[in-house]
Amino acid sequence: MARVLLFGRLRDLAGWRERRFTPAPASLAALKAMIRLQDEALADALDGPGVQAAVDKVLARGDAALAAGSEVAFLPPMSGG
Amino acid sequence: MARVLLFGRLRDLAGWRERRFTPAPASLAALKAMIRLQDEALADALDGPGVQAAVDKVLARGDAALAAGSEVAFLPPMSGG
Amino acid sequence: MIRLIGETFDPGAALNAFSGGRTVTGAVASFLGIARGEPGRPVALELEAYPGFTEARIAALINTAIDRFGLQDAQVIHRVGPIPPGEPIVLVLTAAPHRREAFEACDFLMDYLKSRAPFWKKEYGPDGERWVEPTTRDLSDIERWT
Amino acid sequence: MIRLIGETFDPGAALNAFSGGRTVTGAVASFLGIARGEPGRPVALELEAYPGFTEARIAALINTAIDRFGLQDAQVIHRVGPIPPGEPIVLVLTAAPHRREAFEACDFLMDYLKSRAPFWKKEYGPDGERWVEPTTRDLSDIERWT
Repeated sequence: MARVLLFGRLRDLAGWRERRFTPAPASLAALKAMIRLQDEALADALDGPGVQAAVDKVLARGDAALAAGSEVAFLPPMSGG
Repeated sequence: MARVLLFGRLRDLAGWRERRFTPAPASLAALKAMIRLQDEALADALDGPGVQAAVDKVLARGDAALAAGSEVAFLPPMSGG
Repeated sequence: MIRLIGETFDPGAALNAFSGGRTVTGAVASFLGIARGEPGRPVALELEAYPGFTEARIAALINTAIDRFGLQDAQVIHRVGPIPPGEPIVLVLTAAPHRREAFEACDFLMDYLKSRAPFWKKEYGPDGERWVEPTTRDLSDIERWT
Repeated sequence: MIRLIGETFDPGAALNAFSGGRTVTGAVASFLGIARGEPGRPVALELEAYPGFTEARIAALINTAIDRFGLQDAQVIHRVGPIPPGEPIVLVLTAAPHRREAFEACDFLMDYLKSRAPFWKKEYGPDGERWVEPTTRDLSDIERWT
Protein backbone atom coordinates (compact mmCIF):
# COMPACT_ATOMS: atom_id res chain seq x y z
CA MET A 1 0.00 0.00 0.00
CA ALA A 2 1.19 3.55 -0.77
CA ARG A 3 -0.58 6.58 0.63
CA VAL A 4 -0.82 9.39 -1.92
CA LEU A 5 -1.45 13.06 -1.04
CA LEU A 6 -2.33 15.76 -3.55
CA PHE A 7 -1.96 19.50 -2.98
CA GLY A 8 -3.13 22.70 -4.61
CA ARG A 9 -4.43 22.51 -8.16
CA LEU A 10 -3.62 18.78 -8.39
CA ARG A 11 -6.21 18.09 -5.69
CA ASP A 12 -8.83 20.19 -7.48
CA LEU A 13 -8.06 18.38 -10.75
CA ALA A 14 -8.27 14.88 -9.25
CA GLY A 15 -11.20 15.57 -6.95
CA TRP A 16 -9.49 13.90 -3.98
CA ARG A 17 -6.92 14.83 -1.38
CA GLU A 18 -5.67 11.45 -0.14
CA ARG A 19 -5.95 7.91 -1.52
CA ARG A 20 -4.39 4.49 -0.88
CA PHE A 21 -2.92 2.49 -3.74
CA THR A 22 -2.62 -1.34 -3.34
CA PRO A 23 -0.63 -3.40 -3.90
CA ALA A 24 2.33 -1.16 -2.97
CA PRO A 25 4.07 0.13 -6.10
CA ALA A 26 7.83 -0.48 -6.00
CA SER A 27 8.82 2.96 -7.23
CA LEU A 28 7.52 6.43 -7.89
CA ALA A 29 7.46 5.59 -11.61
CA ALA A 30 5.34 2.50 -10.90
CA LEU A 31 2.95 4.54 -8.77
CA LYS A 32 2.56 7.09 -11.57
CA ALA A 33 1.79 4.25 -13.99
CA MET A 34 -0.94 3.00 -11.61
CA ILE A 35 -2.37 6.53 -11.43
CA ARG A 36 -2.33 6.80 -15.23
CA LEU A 37 -4.51 3.69 -15.50
CA GLN A 38 -7.19 5.45 -13.42
CA ASP A 39 -6.90 9.11 -14.38
CA GLU A 40 -4.91 10.15 -17.43
CA ALA A 41 -5.44 13.90 -16.90
CA LEU A 42 -4.04 13.67 -13.37
CA ALA A 43 -1.07 11.58 -14.55
CA ASP A 44 -0.30 14.19 -17.21
CA ALA A 45 -0.49 16.94 -14.58
CA LEU A 46 1.90 15.02 -12.27
CA ASP A 47 4.46 15.07 -15.09
CA GLY A 48 3.76 18.76 -15.79
CA PRO A 49 6.20 21.67 -15.24
CA GLY A 50 7.22 22.40 -11.70
CA VAL A 51 5.50 19.44 -10.04
CA GLN A 52 7.69 17.80 -7.39
CA ALA A 53 7.20 14.62 -5.41
CA ALA A 54 8.04 13.98 -1.76
CA VAL A 55 8.40 10.45 -0.40
CA ASP A 56 7.94 10.21 3.37
CA LYS A 57 8.26 14.01 3.55
CA VAL A 58 11.58 14.16 1.63
CA LEU A 59 11.78 15.51 -1.93
CA ALA A 60 12.36 12.59 -4.31
CA ARG A 61 13.36 12.04 -7.92
CA GLY A 62 11.22 10.22 -10.49
CA ASP A 63 12.96 6.87 -10.07
CA ALA A 64 12.80 6.82 -6.26
CA ALA A 65 11.99 3.46 -4.67
CA LEU A 66 8.94 3.16 -2.44
CA ALA A 67 8.62 1.05 0.71
CA ALA A 68 5.37 -0.56 1.77
CA GLY A 69 3.33 2.13 3.51
CA SER A 70 5.27 5.03 1.97
CA GLU A 71 3.58 8.43 1.95
CA VAL A 72 3.91 10.07 -1.45
CA ALA A 73 2.96 13.72 -1.89
CA PHE A 74 2.68 15.45 -5.25
CA LEU A 75 3.51 19.13 -4.96
CA PRO A 76 2.59 21.66 -7.65
CA PRO A 77 4.59 24.92 -7.86
CA MET A 78 4.76 26.42 -4.38
CA SER A 79 3.88 29.94 -3.35
CA GLY A 80 3.68 31.18 0.21
CA GLY A 81 3.92 34.62 1.76
CA MET B 1 22.51 90.13 16.25
CA ALA B 2 22.92 86.54 15.00
CA ARG B 3 21.90 83.57 17.10
CA VAL B 4 24.38 80.70 16.79
CA LEU B 5 23.59 77.08 17.67
CA LEU B 6 26.19 74.33 17.98
CA PHE B 7 25.47 70.61 17.80
CA GLY B 8 27.26 67.38 18.63
CA ARG B 9 31.02 67.50 19.05
CA LEU B 10 31.12 71.24 18.16
CA ARG B 11 29.12 71.99 21.29
CA ASP B 12 31.45 69.90 23.47
CA LEU B 13 34.45 71.62 21.91
CA ALA B 14 33.13 75.16 22.41
CA GLY B 15 31.56 74.54 25.81
CA TRP B 16 28.33 76.27 24.79
CA ARG B 17 25.18 75.37 22.93
CA GLU B 18 23.76 78.75 21.95
CA ARG B 19 25.23 82.26 21.85
CA ARG B 20 24.33 85.66 20.40
CA PHE B 21 26.82 87.59 18.27
CA THR B 22 26.41 91.39 18.02
CA PRO B 23 26.53 93.44 15.91
CA ALA B 24 24.89 91.19 13.32
CA PRO B 25 27.49 89.82 10.90
CA ALA B 26 26.52 90.36 7.24
CA SER B 27 27.43 86.87 6.06
CA LEU B 28 28.29 83.41 7.23
CA ALA B 29 31.93 84.17 6.42
CA ALA B 30 31.81 87.31 8.58
CA LEU B 31 30.26 85.33 11.45
CA LYS B 32 33.03 82.73 11.21
CA ALA B 33 35.62 85.51 11.35
CA MET B 34 33.96 86.85 14.53
CA ILE B 35 34.07 83.36 16.02
CA ARG B 36 37.75 82.99 15.12
CA LEU B 37 38.60 86.12 17.12
CA GLN B 38 37.14 84.44 20.22
CA ASP B 39 37.95 80.76 19.77
CA GLU B 40 40.41 79.62 17.16
CA ALA B 41 39.93 75.88 17.84
CA LEU B 42 36.19 76.20 17.32
CA ALA B 43 36.68 78.21 14.12
CA ASP B 44 39.02 75.52 12.78
CA ALA B 45 36.43 72.87 13.63
CA LEU B 46 33.69 74.81 11.82
CA ASP B 47 35.84 74.65 8.67
CA GLY B 48 36.58 70.95 9.24
CA PRO B 49 35.43 68.03 7.06
CA GLY B 50 31.72 67.37 6.89
CA VAL B 51 30.59 70.41 8.91
CA GLN B 52 27.53 72.09 7.36
CA ALA B 53 25.77 75.32 8.25
CA ALA B 54 22.04 76.03 8.29
CA VAL B 55 20.71 79.59 8.20
CA ASP B 56 17.18 79.90 9.53
CA LYS B 57 16.84 76.10 9.30
CA VAL B 58 17.91 75.87 5.65
CA LEU B 59 21.30 74.44 4.64
CA ALA B 60 23.55 77.30 3.45
CA ARG B 61 26.84 77.75 1.64
CA GLY B 62 29.88 79.52 3.08
CA ASP B 63 29.16 82.87 1.44
CA ALA B 64 25.47 83.01 2.48
CA ALA B 65 24.19 86.42 3.59
CA LEU B 66 22.74 86.79 7.08
CA ALA B 67 19.80 88.98 8.06
CA ALA B 68 19.55 90.66 11.46
CA GLY B 69 18.28 88.04 13.88
CA SER B 70 19.27 85.08 11.71
CA GLU B 71 19.60 81.71 13.39
CA VAL B 72 22.81 79.99 12.30
CA ALA B 73 23.35 76.34 13.18
CA PHE B 74 26.65 74.53 12.71
CA LEU B 75 26.09 70.85 12.05
CA PRO B 76 28.88 68.28 12.34
CA PRO B 77 28.54 64.99 10.40
CA MET B 78 25.10 63.57 11.08
CA SER B 79 24.25 60.11 12.24
CA GLY B 80 20.83 58.94 13.28
CA GLY B 81 19.20 55.53 13.48
CA MET C 1 11.37 29.38 14.78
CA ILE C 2 8.48 28.67 12.46
CA ARG C 3 4.84 28.81 13.46
CA LEU C 4 1.90 27.89 11.21
CA ILE C 5 -1.32 29.36 12.49
CA GLY C 6 -4.92 28.84 11.44
CA GLU C 7 -6.35 32.12 12.66
CA THR C 8 -5.40 35.78 12.70
CA PHE C 9 -2.43 36.83 14.82
CA ASP C 10 -1.03 40.02 16.34
CA PRO C 11 2.06 41.18 14.38
CA GLY C 12 2.90 43.90 16.91
CA ALA C 13 2.89 41.49 19.84
CA ALA C 14 5.13 39.16 17.83
CA LEU C 15 7.54 42.02 17.02
CA ASN C 16 7.70 43.05 20.67
CA ALA C 17 8.23 39.48 21.89
CA PHE C 18 10.98 38.99 19.30
CA SER C 19 12.80 42.29 19.83
CA GLY C 20 12.32 42.79 23.56
CA GLY C 21 15.18 42.36 26.01
CA ARG C 22 17.93 42.28 23.40
CA THR C 23 21.11 44.19 24.24
CA VAL C 24 23.49 42.77 21.64
CA THR C 25 21.08 43.06 18.72
CA GLY C 26 21.23 46.41 16.99
CA ALA C 27 18.83 45.61 14.19
CA VAL C 28 15.47 43.90 13.79
CA ALA C 29 13.99 43.83 10.28
CA SER C 30 10.51 42.60 9.65
CA PHE C 31 8.16 41.96 6.78
CA LEU C 32 4.42 41.70 7.15
CA GLY C 33 2.35 40.38 4.25
CA ILE C 34 -1.29 41.40 4.28
CA ALA C 35 -4.17 39.84 2.32
CA ARG C 36 -5.33 42.32 -0.28
CA GLY C 37 -8.92 42.22 -1.43
CA GLU C 38 -12.25 43.99 -1.42
CA PRO C 39 -13.29 44.86 2.13
CA GLY C 40 -16.37 42.88 3.12
CA ARG C 41 -15.58 39.78 1.10
CA PRO C 42 -15.31 36.83 3.48
CA VAL C 43 -12.12 35.36 2.01
CA ALA C 44 -9.28 36.97 0.06
CA LEU C 45 -7.18 33.85 -0.19
CA GLU C 46 -6.74 30.39 1.20
CA LEU C 47 -3.41 28.83 2.06
CA GLU C 48 -2.69 25.17 2.24
CA ALA C 49 0.40 23.61 3.81
CA TYR C 50 1.72 20.04 4.04
CA PRO C 51 1.81 19.55 7.82
CA GLY C 52 5.21 18.39 9.04
CA PHE C 53 6.89 18.87 5.67
CA THR C 54 6.17 22.62 5.47
CA GLU C 55 7.49 23.33 8.97
CA ALA C 56 10.61 21.21 8.35
CA ARG C 57 11.41 22.98 5.08
CA ILE C 58 10.97 26.44 6.61
CA ALA C 59 13.00 25.52 9.70
CA ALA C 60 15.83 24.46 7.35
CA LEU C 61 15.44 27.72 5.42
CA ILE C 62 15.66 29.75 8.65
CA ASN C 63 18.87 27.92 9.59
CA THR C 64 20.31 28.67 6.16
CA ALA C 65 19.50 32.37 6.64
CA ILE C 66 21.02 32.41 10.14
CA ASP C 67 24.28 30.92 8.82
CA ARG C 68 24.42 32.92 5.62
CA PHE C 69 23.75 36.34 7.17
CA GLY C 70 25.17 35.78 10.66
CA LEU C 71 21.81 36.38 12.30
CA GLN C 72 21.24 36.21 16.01
CA ASP C 73 17.68 35.00 15.51
CA ALA C 74 14.91 34.67 12.93
CA GLN C 75 11.24 33.84 13.07
CA VAL C 76 8.48 33.08 10.57
CA ILE C 77 4.78 33.16 11.42
CA HIS C 78 2.64 31.97 8.51
CA ARG C 79 -1.13 31.66 8.19
CA VAL C 80 -2.85 28.60 6.78
CA GLY C 81 -6.52 28.25 5.87
CA PRO C 82 -8.88 31.00 4.68
CA ILE C 83 -7.76 34.61 5.17
CA PRO C 84 -10.13 37.61 5.00
CA PRO C 85 -8.98 40.84 3.31
CA GLY C 86 -6.79 43.02 5.50
CA GLU C 87 -5.56 40.21 7.75
CA PRO C 88 -1.89 39.26 8.10
CA ILE C 89 -0.60 36.33 6.03
CA VAL C 90 3.02 36.17 7.01
CA LEU C 91 5.44 37.87 9.39
CA VAL C 92 9.19 37.41 9.01
CA LEU C 93 11.49 38.74 11.73
CA THR C 94 15.30 38.84 11.67
CA ALA C 95 17.76 40.02 14.32
CA ALA C 96 21.39 40.92 13.66
CA PRO C 97 24.09 43.16 15.09
CA HIS C 98 23.82 45.52 12.08
CA ARG C 99 21.05 46.58 9.73
CA ARG C 100 22.33 45.31 6.37
CA GLU C 101 22.36 41.66 7.46
CA ALA C 102 18.91 41.96 9.09
CA PHE C 103 17.41 43.53 5.93
CA GLU C 104 19.03 41.09 3.51
CA ALA C 105 18.06 38.04 5.52
CA CYS C 106 14.44 39.21 5.75
CA ASP C 107 14.37 39.84 2.00
CA PHE C 108 15.97 36.42 1.33
CA LEU C 109 13.46 34.62 3.56
CA MET C 110 10.50 36.29 1.84
CA ASP C 111 11.83 35.47 -1.63
CA TYR C 112 12.13 31.81 -0.63
CA LEU C 113 8.71 31.75 1.01
CA LYS C 114 7.18 33.17 -2.17
CA SER C 115 8.52 30.52 -4.52
CA ARG C 116 10.10 27.63 -2.62
CA ALA C 117 8.16 27.07 0.59
CA PRO C 118 5.50 24.31 0.55
CA PHE C 119 2.36 26.42 0.46
CA TRP C 120 -0.40 26.44 -2.12
CA LYS C 121 -2.44 29.57 -2.35
CA LYS C 122 -5.87 30.06 -3.85
CA GLU C 123 -6.99 33.62 -4.55
CA TYR C 124 -10.68 34.54 -4.41
CA GLY C 125 -11.20 37.50 -6.70
CA PRO C 126 -14.19 39.17 -8.35
CA ASP C 127 -13.77 36.73 -11.27
CA GLY C 128 -13.74 33.62 -9.10
CA GLU C 129 -10.93 31.56 -7.64
CA ARG C 130 -7.50 30.67 -9.00
CA TRP C 131 -4.35 28.93 -7.77
CA VAL C 132 -1.46 31.37 -7.46
CA GLU C 133 1.95 30.28 -8.74
CA PRO C 134 5.21 32.23 -8.40
CA THR C 135 5.26 35.23 -10.73
CA THR C 136 8.05 36.00 -13.19
CA ARG C 137 9.17 38.59 -10.70
CA ASP C 138 9.19 36.06 -7.84
CA LEU C 139 11.37 33.77 -9.95
CA SER C 140 13.82 36.54 -10.86
CA ASP C 141 13.88 37.74 -7.23
CA ILE C 142 15.01 34.37 -5.97
CA GLU C 143 17.78 34.20 -8.60
CA ARG C 144 19.49 37.04 -6.73
CA TRP C 145 20.50 34.66 -3.94
CA THR C 146 22.11 31.86 -5.96
CA MET D 1 4.87 60.94 9.15
CA ILE D 2 7.82 61.65 11.41
CA ARG D 3 7.70 61.57 15.18
CA LEU D 4 10.58 62.51 17.51
CA ILE D 5 10.07 61.12 20.96
CA GLY D 6 11.94 61.67 24.22
CA GLU D 7 11.03 58.44 25.94
CA THR D 8 10.71 54.77 25.11
CA PHE D 9 7.93 53.71 22.74
CA ASP D 10 6.08 50.53 21.79
CA PRO D 11 7.24 49.30 18.34
CA GLY D 12 4.56 46.61 18.16
CA ALA D 13 1.74 49.07 18.81
CA ALA D 14 3.20 51.33 16.11
CA LEU D 15 3.40 48.42 13.64
CA ASN D 16 -0.20 47.46 14.35
CA ALA D 17 -1.48 51.03 14.04
CA PHE D 18 0.41 51.45 10.76
CA SER D 19 -0.59 48.12 9.18
CA GLY D 20 -4.10 47.69 10.52
CA GLY D 21 -7.14 48.14 8.30
CA ARG D 22 -5.22 48.11 5.02
CA THR D 23 -6.82 46.14 2.17
CA VAL D 24 -4.83 47.48 -0.80
CA THR D 25 -1.44 47.18 0.88
CA GLY D 26 0.17 43.80 0.40
CA ALA D 27 3.47 44.59 2.06
CA VAL D 28 4.66 46.35 5.21
CA ALA D 29 8.40 46.35 5.83
CA SER D 30 9.86 47.63 9.06
CA PHE D 31 13.19 48.26 10.65
CA LEU D 32 13.71 48.58 14.38
CA GLY D 33 17.04 49.86 15.68
CA ILE D 34 17.85 48.90 19.26
CA ALA D 35 20.44 50.47 21.57
CA ARG D 36 23.18 47.94 22.14
CA GLY D 37 25.13 48.06 25.36
CA GLU D 38 25.86 46.34 28.63
CA PRO D 39 22.65 45.57 30.50
CA GLY D 40 22.45 47.60 33.69
CA ARG D 41 24.28 50.64 32.38
CA PRO D 42 21.98 53.65 32.61
CA VAL D 43 22.66 55.04 29.13
CA ALA D 44 23.87 53.32 25.95
CA LEU D 45 23.69 56.43 23.82
CA GLU D 46 22.30 59.90 23.63
CA LEU D 47 20.72 61.43 20.57
CA GLU D 48 20.44 65.10 19.83
CA ALA D 49 18.20 66.64 17.17
CA TYR D 50 17.76 70.19 15.88
CA PRO D 51 14.07 70.77 16.65
CA GLY D 52 12.11 71.89 13.60
CA PHE D 53 14.99 71.32 11.19
CA THR D 54 15.28 67.58 11.92
CA GLU D 55 11.55 66.93 11.45
CA ALA D 56 11.45 68.97 8.24
CA ARG D 57 14.42 67.12 6.72
CA ILE D 58 12.98 63.71 7.60
CA ALA D 59 9.51 64.67 6.31
CA ALA D 60 11.15 65.63 2.99
CA LEU D 61 13.06 62.34 2.98
CA ILE D 62 9.84 60.38 3.56
CA ASN D 63 8.22 62.18 0.62
CA THR D 64 11.20 61.34 -1.56
CA ALA D 65 10.86 57.66 -0.60
CA ILE D 66 7.10 57.67 -1.24
CA ASP D 67 7.65 59.08 -4.75
CA ARG D 68 10.69 57.01 -5.61
CA PHE D 69 9.29 53.64 -4.53
CA GLY D 70 5.58 54.23 -5.11
CA LEU D 71 4.76 53.74 -1.44
CA GLN D 72 1.28 54.00 -0.02
CA ASP D 73 2.62 55.25 3.29
CA ALA D 74 5.77 55.57 5.38
CA GLN D 75 6.50 56.47 8.96
CA VAL D 76 9.59 57.20 11.05
CA ILE D 77 9.62 57.21 14.85
CA HIS D 78 12.96 58.36 16.24
CA ARG D 79 14.16 58.70 19.81
CA VAL D 80 15.98 61.75 21.10
CA GLY D 81 17.74 62.14 24.45
CA PRO D 82 19.39 59.41 26.53
CA ILE D 83 18.59 55.79 25.62
CA PRO D 84 19.25 52.85 27.95
CA PRO D 85 20.57 49.55 26.49
CA GLY D 86 17.89 47.37 24.91
CA GLU D 87 15.47 50.23 24.19
CA PRO D 88 14.29 51.13 20.68
CA ILE D 89 16.09 53.99 18.90
CA VAL D 90 14.27 54.13 15.59
CA LEU D 91 11.36 52.44 13.85
CA VAL D 92 10.87 52.83 10.09
CA LEU D 93 7.66 51.53 8.50
CA THR D 94 6.84 51.37 4.78
CA ALA D 95 3.66 50.20 3.04
CA ALA D 96 3.45 49.23 -0.64
CA PRO D 97 1.40 46.95 -2.87
CA HIS D 98 4.35 44.55 -3.25
CA ARG D 99 7.26 43.49 -1.10
CA ARG D 100 10.25 44.65 -3.15
CA GLU D 101 9.26 48.34 -2.99
CA ALA D 102 8.47 48.11 0.73
CA PHE D 103 11.85 46.52 1.49
CA GLU D 104 13.87 48.88 -0.69
CA ALA D 105 12.19 51.98 0.67
CA CYS D 106 12.79 50.88 4.26
CA ASP D 107 16.45 50.17 3.46
CA PHE D 108 16.76 53.56 1.69
CA LEU D 109 15.22 55.45 4.62
CA MET D 110 17.54 53.77 7.11
CA ASP D 111 20.63 54.51 5.00
CA TYR D 112 19.64 58.18 4.88
CA LEU D 113 18.84 58.32 8.58
CA LYS D 114 22.29 56.86 9.36
CA SER D 115 24.31 59.42 7.45
CA ARG D 116 22.14 62.34 6.32
CA ALA D 117 19.48 62.99 8.95
CA PRO D 118 20.17 65.78 11.45
CA PHE D 119 20.96 63.73 14.54
CA TRP D 120 24.12 63.68 16.61
CA LYS D 121 24.76 60.58 18.61
CA LYS D 122 27.01 60.09 21.60
CA GLU D 123 27.87 56.55 22.60
CA TYR D 124 28.59 55.67 26.22
CA GLY D 125 30.88 52.65 26.25
CA PRO D 126 33.16 51.00 28.79
CA ASP D 127 35.95 53.38 27.65
CA GLY D 128 33.91 56.53 28.06
CA GLU D 129 31.85 58.57 25.66
CA ARG D 130 32.40 59.38 22.00
CA TRP D 131 30.50 61.12 19.20
CA VAL D 132 29.48 58.66 16.50
CA GLU D 133 29.93 59.65 12.88
CA PRO D 134 28.82 57.68 9.82
CA THR D 135 31.02 54.62 9.30
CA THR D 136 32.76 53.77 6.03
CA ARG D 137 30.02 51.21 5.56
CA ASP D 138 27.27 53.80 6.14
CA LEU D 139 28.88 56.01 3.49
CA SER D 140 29.12 53.18 0.97
CA ASP D 141 25.56 52.06 1.77
CA ILE D 142 24.15 55.46 0.89
CA GLU D 143 26.07 55.50 -2.41
CA ARG D 144 23.79 52.68 -3.58
CA TRP D 145 20.89 55.12 -3.97
CA THR D 146 22.56 57.83 -6.05
